[in-house]
Amino acid sequence: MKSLDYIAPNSAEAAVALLSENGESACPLAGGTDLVVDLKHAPGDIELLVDVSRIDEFRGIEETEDGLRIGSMVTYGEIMSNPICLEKTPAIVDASHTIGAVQTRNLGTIGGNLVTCVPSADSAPALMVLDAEVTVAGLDGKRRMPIEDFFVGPRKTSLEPYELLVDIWIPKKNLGKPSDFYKFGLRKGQALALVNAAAAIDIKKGKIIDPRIALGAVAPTPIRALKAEALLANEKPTPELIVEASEIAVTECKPIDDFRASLKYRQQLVRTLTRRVLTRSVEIASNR
Amino acid sequence: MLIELRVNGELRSADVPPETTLLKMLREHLDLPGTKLGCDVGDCGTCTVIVDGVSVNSCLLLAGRAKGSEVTTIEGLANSNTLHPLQQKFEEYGALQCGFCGPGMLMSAKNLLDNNPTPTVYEVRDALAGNLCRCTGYTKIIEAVVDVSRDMKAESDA
Amino acid sequence: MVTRTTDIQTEEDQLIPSQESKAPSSQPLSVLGGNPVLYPLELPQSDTRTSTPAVGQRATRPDGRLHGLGQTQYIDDISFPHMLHAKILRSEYPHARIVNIDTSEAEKMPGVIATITGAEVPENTFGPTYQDQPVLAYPIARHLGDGVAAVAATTEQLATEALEKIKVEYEPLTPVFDPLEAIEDDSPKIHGESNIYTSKIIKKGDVEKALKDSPHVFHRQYKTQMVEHVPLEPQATIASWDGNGRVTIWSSLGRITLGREDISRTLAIPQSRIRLIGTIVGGNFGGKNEIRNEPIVALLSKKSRRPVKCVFTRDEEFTSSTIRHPFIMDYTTGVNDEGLILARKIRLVLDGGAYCSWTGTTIGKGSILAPGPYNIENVFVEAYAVYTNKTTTGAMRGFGAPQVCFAYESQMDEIAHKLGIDPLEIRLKNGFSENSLSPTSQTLQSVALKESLNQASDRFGWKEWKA
Amino acid sequence: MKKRGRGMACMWYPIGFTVLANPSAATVKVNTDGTATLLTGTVETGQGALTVLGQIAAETLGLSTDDVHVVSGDTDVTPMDTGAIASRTTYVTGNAIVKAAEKAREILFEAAAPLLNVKPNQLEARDKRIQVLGFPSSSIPISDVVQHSESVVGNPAIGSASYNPPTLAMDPETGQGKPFNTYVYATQIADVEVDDETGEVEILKIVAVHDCGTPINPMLVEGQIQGGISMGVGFALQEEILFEEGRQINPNLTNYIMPTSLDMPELEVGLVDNYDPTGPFGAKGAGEPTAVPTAAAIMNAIYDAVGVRITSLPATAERVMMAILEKQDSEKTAATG
Repeated sequence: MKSLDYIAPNSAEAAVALLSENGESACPLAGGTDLVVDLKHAPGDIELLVDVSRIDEFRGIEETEDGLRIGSMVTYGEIMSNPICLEKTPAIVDASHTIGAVQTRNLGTIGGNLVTCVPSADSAPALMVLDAEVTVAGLDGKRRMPIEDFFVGPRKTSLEPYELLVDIWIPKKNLGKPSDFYKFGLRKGQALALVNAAAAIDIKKGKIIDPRIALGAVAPTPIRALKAEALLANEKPTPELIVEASEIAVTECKPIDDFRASLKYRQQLVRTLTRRVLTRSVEIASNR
Repeated sequence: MLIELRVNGELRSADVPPETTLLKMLREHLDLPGTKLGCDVGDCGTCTVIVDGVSVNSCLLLAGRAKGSEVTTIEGLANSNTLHPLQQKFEEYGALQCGFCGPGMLMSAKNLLDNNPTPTVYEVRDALAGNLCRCTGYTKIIEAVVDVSRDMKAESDA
Repeated sequence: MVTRTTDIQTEEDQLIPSQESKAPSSQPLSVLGGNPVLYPLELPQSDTRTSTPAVGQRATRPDGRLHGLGQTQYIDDISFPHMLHAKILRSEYPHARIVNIDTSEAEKMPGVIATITGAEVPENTFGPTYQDQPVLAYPIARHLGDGVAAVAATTEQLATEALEKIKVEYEPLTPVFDPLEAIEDDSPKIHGESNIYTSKIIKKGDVEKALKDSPHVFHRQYKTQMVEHVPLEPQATIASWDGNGRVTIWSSLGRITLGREDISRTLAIPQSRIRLIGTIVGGNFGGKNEIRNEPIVALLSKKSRRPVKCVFTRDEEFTSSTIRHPFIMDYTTGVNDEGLILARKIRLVLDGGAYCSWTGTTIGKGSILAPGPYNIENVFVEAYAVYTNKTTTGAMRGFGAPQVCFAYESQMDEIAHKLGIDPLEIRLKNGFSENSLSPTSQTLQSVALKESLNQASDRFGWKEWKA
Repeated sequence: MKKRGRGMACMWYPIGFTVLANPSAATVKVNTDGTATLLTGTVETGQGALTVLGQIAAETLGLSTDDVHVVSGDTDVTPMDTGAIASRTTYVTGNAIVKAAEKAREILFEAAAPLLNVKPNQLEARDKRIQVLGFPSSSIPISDVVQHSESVVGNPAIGSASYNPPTLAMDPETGQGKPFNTYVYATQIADVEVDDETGEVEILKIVAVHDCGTPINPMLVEGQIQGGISMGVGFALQEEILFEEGRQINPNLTNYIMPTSLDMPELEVGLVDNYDPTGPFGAKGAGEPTAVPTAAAIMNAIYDAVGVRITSLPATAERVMMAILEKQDSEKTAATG
C-alpha cells in the first residue's frame, strides 16, 4: 500500500472539517473492508484517511419514539446480535448475515455498505422495504432523506462534498412489519450477490397493505419494484398474484451481463427471488 | 505513528507508517509471524486475529484503528503449560494439513466458541466460512471444533 | 503524499477519543495466562505415536502441532538482516517481441538495489519436459503472466513502485487463445512450426469395426475449464550467497532435487554450489512442482550482494504459476444390448497455454486413463496438446484424470439410462477385476474397483434408494 | 422447487510417473538409544508425508512412530528424491525407506545373532527389540543391539537405498506397454438437491470409498480424501479461470469461486481392504485420486435430479438453470408440436 496519513477525529464536526480542509486528497474511512482493498489496488489521489468509525454519534442502535436508529458505523456483527433488530427488523439481520464472512461483518459497517453504493449492497433492499431514511451531516449541518434518494448510481451517492452519513432510521410503523430478504450468490459462504431481494407487506382484512419490493444488483442502484408493488396493493395475496408481481418485477430491472452472470439468468433470479420473498412475507403476515 | 496495543496480554508498541495494516505490524514490527498473509484483501482469512473480542481480517484493519485495543493472535492461544483445547483437538483430528490456514482458522474457531460455546454444525460452518482451506475439505476442522464445544459443555454440565 | 504527518500526530492525540476501545463487544478476553508461549512445551505424547506396530496407527503429526501453534516457518516467515524484496514486472501483451527494456529510471530510485532482465539470465530456459519456458521472457513474451524484468529494493512497496519506472518496448505479435484455432495450420505460431507440441496414441483391437458392429453407439463432447490450485501460501523464495560463491535458496518448491538441477542449469553454476531448502509447503497440489522465481531471486541476490526474498501476490499465483489443463473430449462408445462396452474411441485436445510444463505427464495419464476402469477390447485414444497465449497449464492433482473421469463416467450413466440398466450394475458388469487388461494391455493387480463400488453403494444405501 | 438426485462415479489412477524413471533414495540411521533418523529428499506439502514415511521406517525397525525423527527437504543433507508429485511418495519413497531401513536392520541382526545364538535370518525387529522369530522371550532391546554393533562390533546401524517403480516403455504407435507399476481405484456417490428455479446445486452428502492398498495412517488418508473431494466440488460446480483476450479476469479469491466451509457437504469416507505386494507394507497412494471422481458423480446426480446433462464444467447455477429452461422449452415444443 502506498504512503498515506491516518487520523481519527472524535466528532462528526471535526471529521467534516478535516475533509473540507484536505479536499479531494482526503477520504473518510469506515470499516475499511472495501476502501482498504481499493487503496491496495488503485490508491488514486487519496493521501489522508479520516477514520470516522469511532465517532460516538455514528454509533449505537436504539429505539426512540420516531422509530429505530442505527448509527452508520454500526457493524453487521452488532446488528446481528442486537435484540431490537432481531425482533423488529429480521430482514436487516438476514441481509447482514449474508455479507462477507464473520470477519467482514465484524469490521464492515452498514453506513460503509451504503456509502460504497455498489448495486449489490446487501443491506440496501432490506432497508428500502422498511422505508428507511438516512441522516447526513455536512458543513451546513444535518439533513435527512429517504434511502432511495441516497443512491444515485454505481458507487455514487447523493452525498455532497464533505458530507458524512450519520445514521439510518426505520420509521416506527415499520418495526415488526412482515418482511423477508433473500440473496443469491455464486456460493454459500462469502458471496457477492448476483441478485438480492427484499419484501415487506402488511395484511389487513385479507388484503395486502403497503407492499414493498426492493431488488439489488439488477440496475445501476438498488431499486424498488414500484409497478409490482402497485399490482399487489389492496389485493388478496394469492400465489397467482405473487407470480404476476414477480414477472412485473423482472420488467422493472435492468441487469447487466457480465462474467458473473448473464442478463437472462439475472432476470430468472429476479423472478424466483421476488416470488420467494413475497411468499414468505405473506406467510409471516398471515400467521400473525 | 506510534501504535500502542495489548497483544496476547502484553503491552506492545511500534512506530509504523500510517498505512500499515495490523497484519503487517504484527508480522514485521512485533515479531509475530504466526498470523499469515494469503491474499491481502480479506478473502482468505489466513490473517484472522481477535481484536477487542471480535475476529477481523488484520489485512484490512489499519494499525491506527487498533490503537489501544486488545489483540489476540495465534501466538497467544496456548500458554506455556497447555495447548488451547482447540489446538489439542486440531492435532488429535489431524485437522490441519499444510497448516497455512491454521492460525486464522483457529482464531475464527476461538471467536465462535467465545461467543457461542454450543454451536450447531451449521453455526460452525458459518463461523469458518471466512477462512479458506484448500487441503482438508474443512471436514476434520469442523469435527474438531464440534468436539471442543462438546467437551466444554460436558465440563460446564459437570 | 501528505507531508504533515507530524502535525497530524499532535492533532491526533487530541482527537482520538481515548485509549479505551470503542469496538463493539465488551466481552472480556479469554486469553490464558503465561503468554507469550515459551518453548519447549512439556506435553504428553499420544498413544498413536508411541505404540508399535507403527503402520496402521492414526499417528498425529508433529508438524501439525506446530501449525496449530503458529510456529511453522513458511518462507515468508523467514527474514535476514539487510534482506531485500523482489517484485517482477509482467508482460503487457499476451504475445509480443520485446524490443528493448530500460531499467535505468528504476535503478535511480533510492532504495532500489538491483534490477534484472531475461537477457542477463545465463541460460534462460527451463521446464520438466521441454526447456521451453524462460526465467524472464526475452525476446518473446508468450502470455501475460510472463515476467519481463525484476527489481530488488529495500521494501516491497519500493520494489512495486520501481516496476512502474521500467520502460519496455514491445512489438505486439498476433496471439491465439482458442486451442482449436491454435491447432489449425494457419494459426499464429507460439513456439516453432506447429502449436501441437505433444501427442499420444493408445490403440488396442479394431475400434472402427467394433463401433460399426455395435448395436448402440453413443457420442458426446465434454469440456472442462481452467482451474487454479489455490495453495493458501503463495509461492515464495529467498536466496542468499556466501563468500565461497555458494547460494542457499529457501523455496516453497515440492521437488528440491530436480529443482536444484534446474537452478544449476539456468544460473550456469555447479550443483555443488547450490543448497536448496524446501521448507514446509503451504499447499502444493502440483502448482509448486517446478522452479519459478528461484533463478530470478538468486540472480538479484548475486547482483545486490544481499539476501533477497520474493513472495507472489495472490494475483501472480493465478497468472504466473501453472494451472489445470482444460480438455475438449470427444467420446464415442459402442455397447451391446446388455450394456457391455465393445469399443471406445476418444479424442482429447488439451489447452496447454504458453509453455509445456508438465503436459507430458498430463497427456500421458489423461490418454491411458481416458477409457475408464473398464474391460474394453477395442480402444482408440488420440490426444493433442496445443500451445495458446494463455496461462501455462501444468501439474495439478490428477494430471488429466479428473477431466477424463468426468467424460467417461458421464457417458457411462448416459448409456445406463438409455439401456435401462442401473448405474451400479453397468459399472460392475464392465469394471476391471484382478488380472484385467488395461488399455495399454498391462495386466492389472491389486484391483479393488468392484470392492469400492460395492462398499460405496452399501454405505450410501444405493440399492435401497433405487428400490 | 428442490429436486433430489443421486449419482455415482468410479475411477482408476496410477502411482508414479508415466514410464519415466522417478526414483527416491533414503537413508536411515539408528541411534544408540534405539531412536532413529530418516533422511528423505521429499518435502512436506501438507499431506502428512513425513509422518507416513516415519511410520514406514519405524515399522521396518520395530520402533514406534515417535522414535523416528524425519529430516527432509535440504539438498545439502538429504538424498535424491523425485519429490512430492504423482501420488508417489508413500509408494516410491516408502519403498526406498523400507529398503534403507532393512539395510540398517540387517546390521543389527548381524550384531544380535551371536548374542542370541541364532543366524541373522532367524531374527525380527518388533516392539523395540530384536528377537528370535516368534520368540519374544528371546530378545534384546534395540538400543542395546545398536550400542553393541557400534562400540563392540564397530558397525554403526545405517542404511541407504533407493527405489524406482519398474515400468515398460509404451509402443510409440499403439501406446501398448506397462506405464505404471500399480494403480488405485475408487468410487464416490453424491446426493444432491437442485433448485429448479435458480439452478443452484446443493450437495447434501458424498460417500467416498477409496483403495490405497494398506493405509499406513488411516487418519491422514481420510484427510486426503476429504480434501480431494473439496477440490472436486470446486471443479464440478464453481471454479473457472475466465479470460478476456488472454487476460485473466478473475485472478483473485473474490471472483474465483472455491468452496468455503458452507459449500462442503457431509462426507462419509471408507477404505477398501486391499494389499499391494509391491508397496511398502502393501501401501499404494492416496493424494491425487481423491479429487478424480467427484465432479462426475455430481454431474450424474444432477441428471438424476432434473434430467439435464451438463457436458461442460463447471456446472454453475446459471449453466444448470439454462439447461433446465432449454429442456422445459423443448418439452413444451414437443407437447404442442
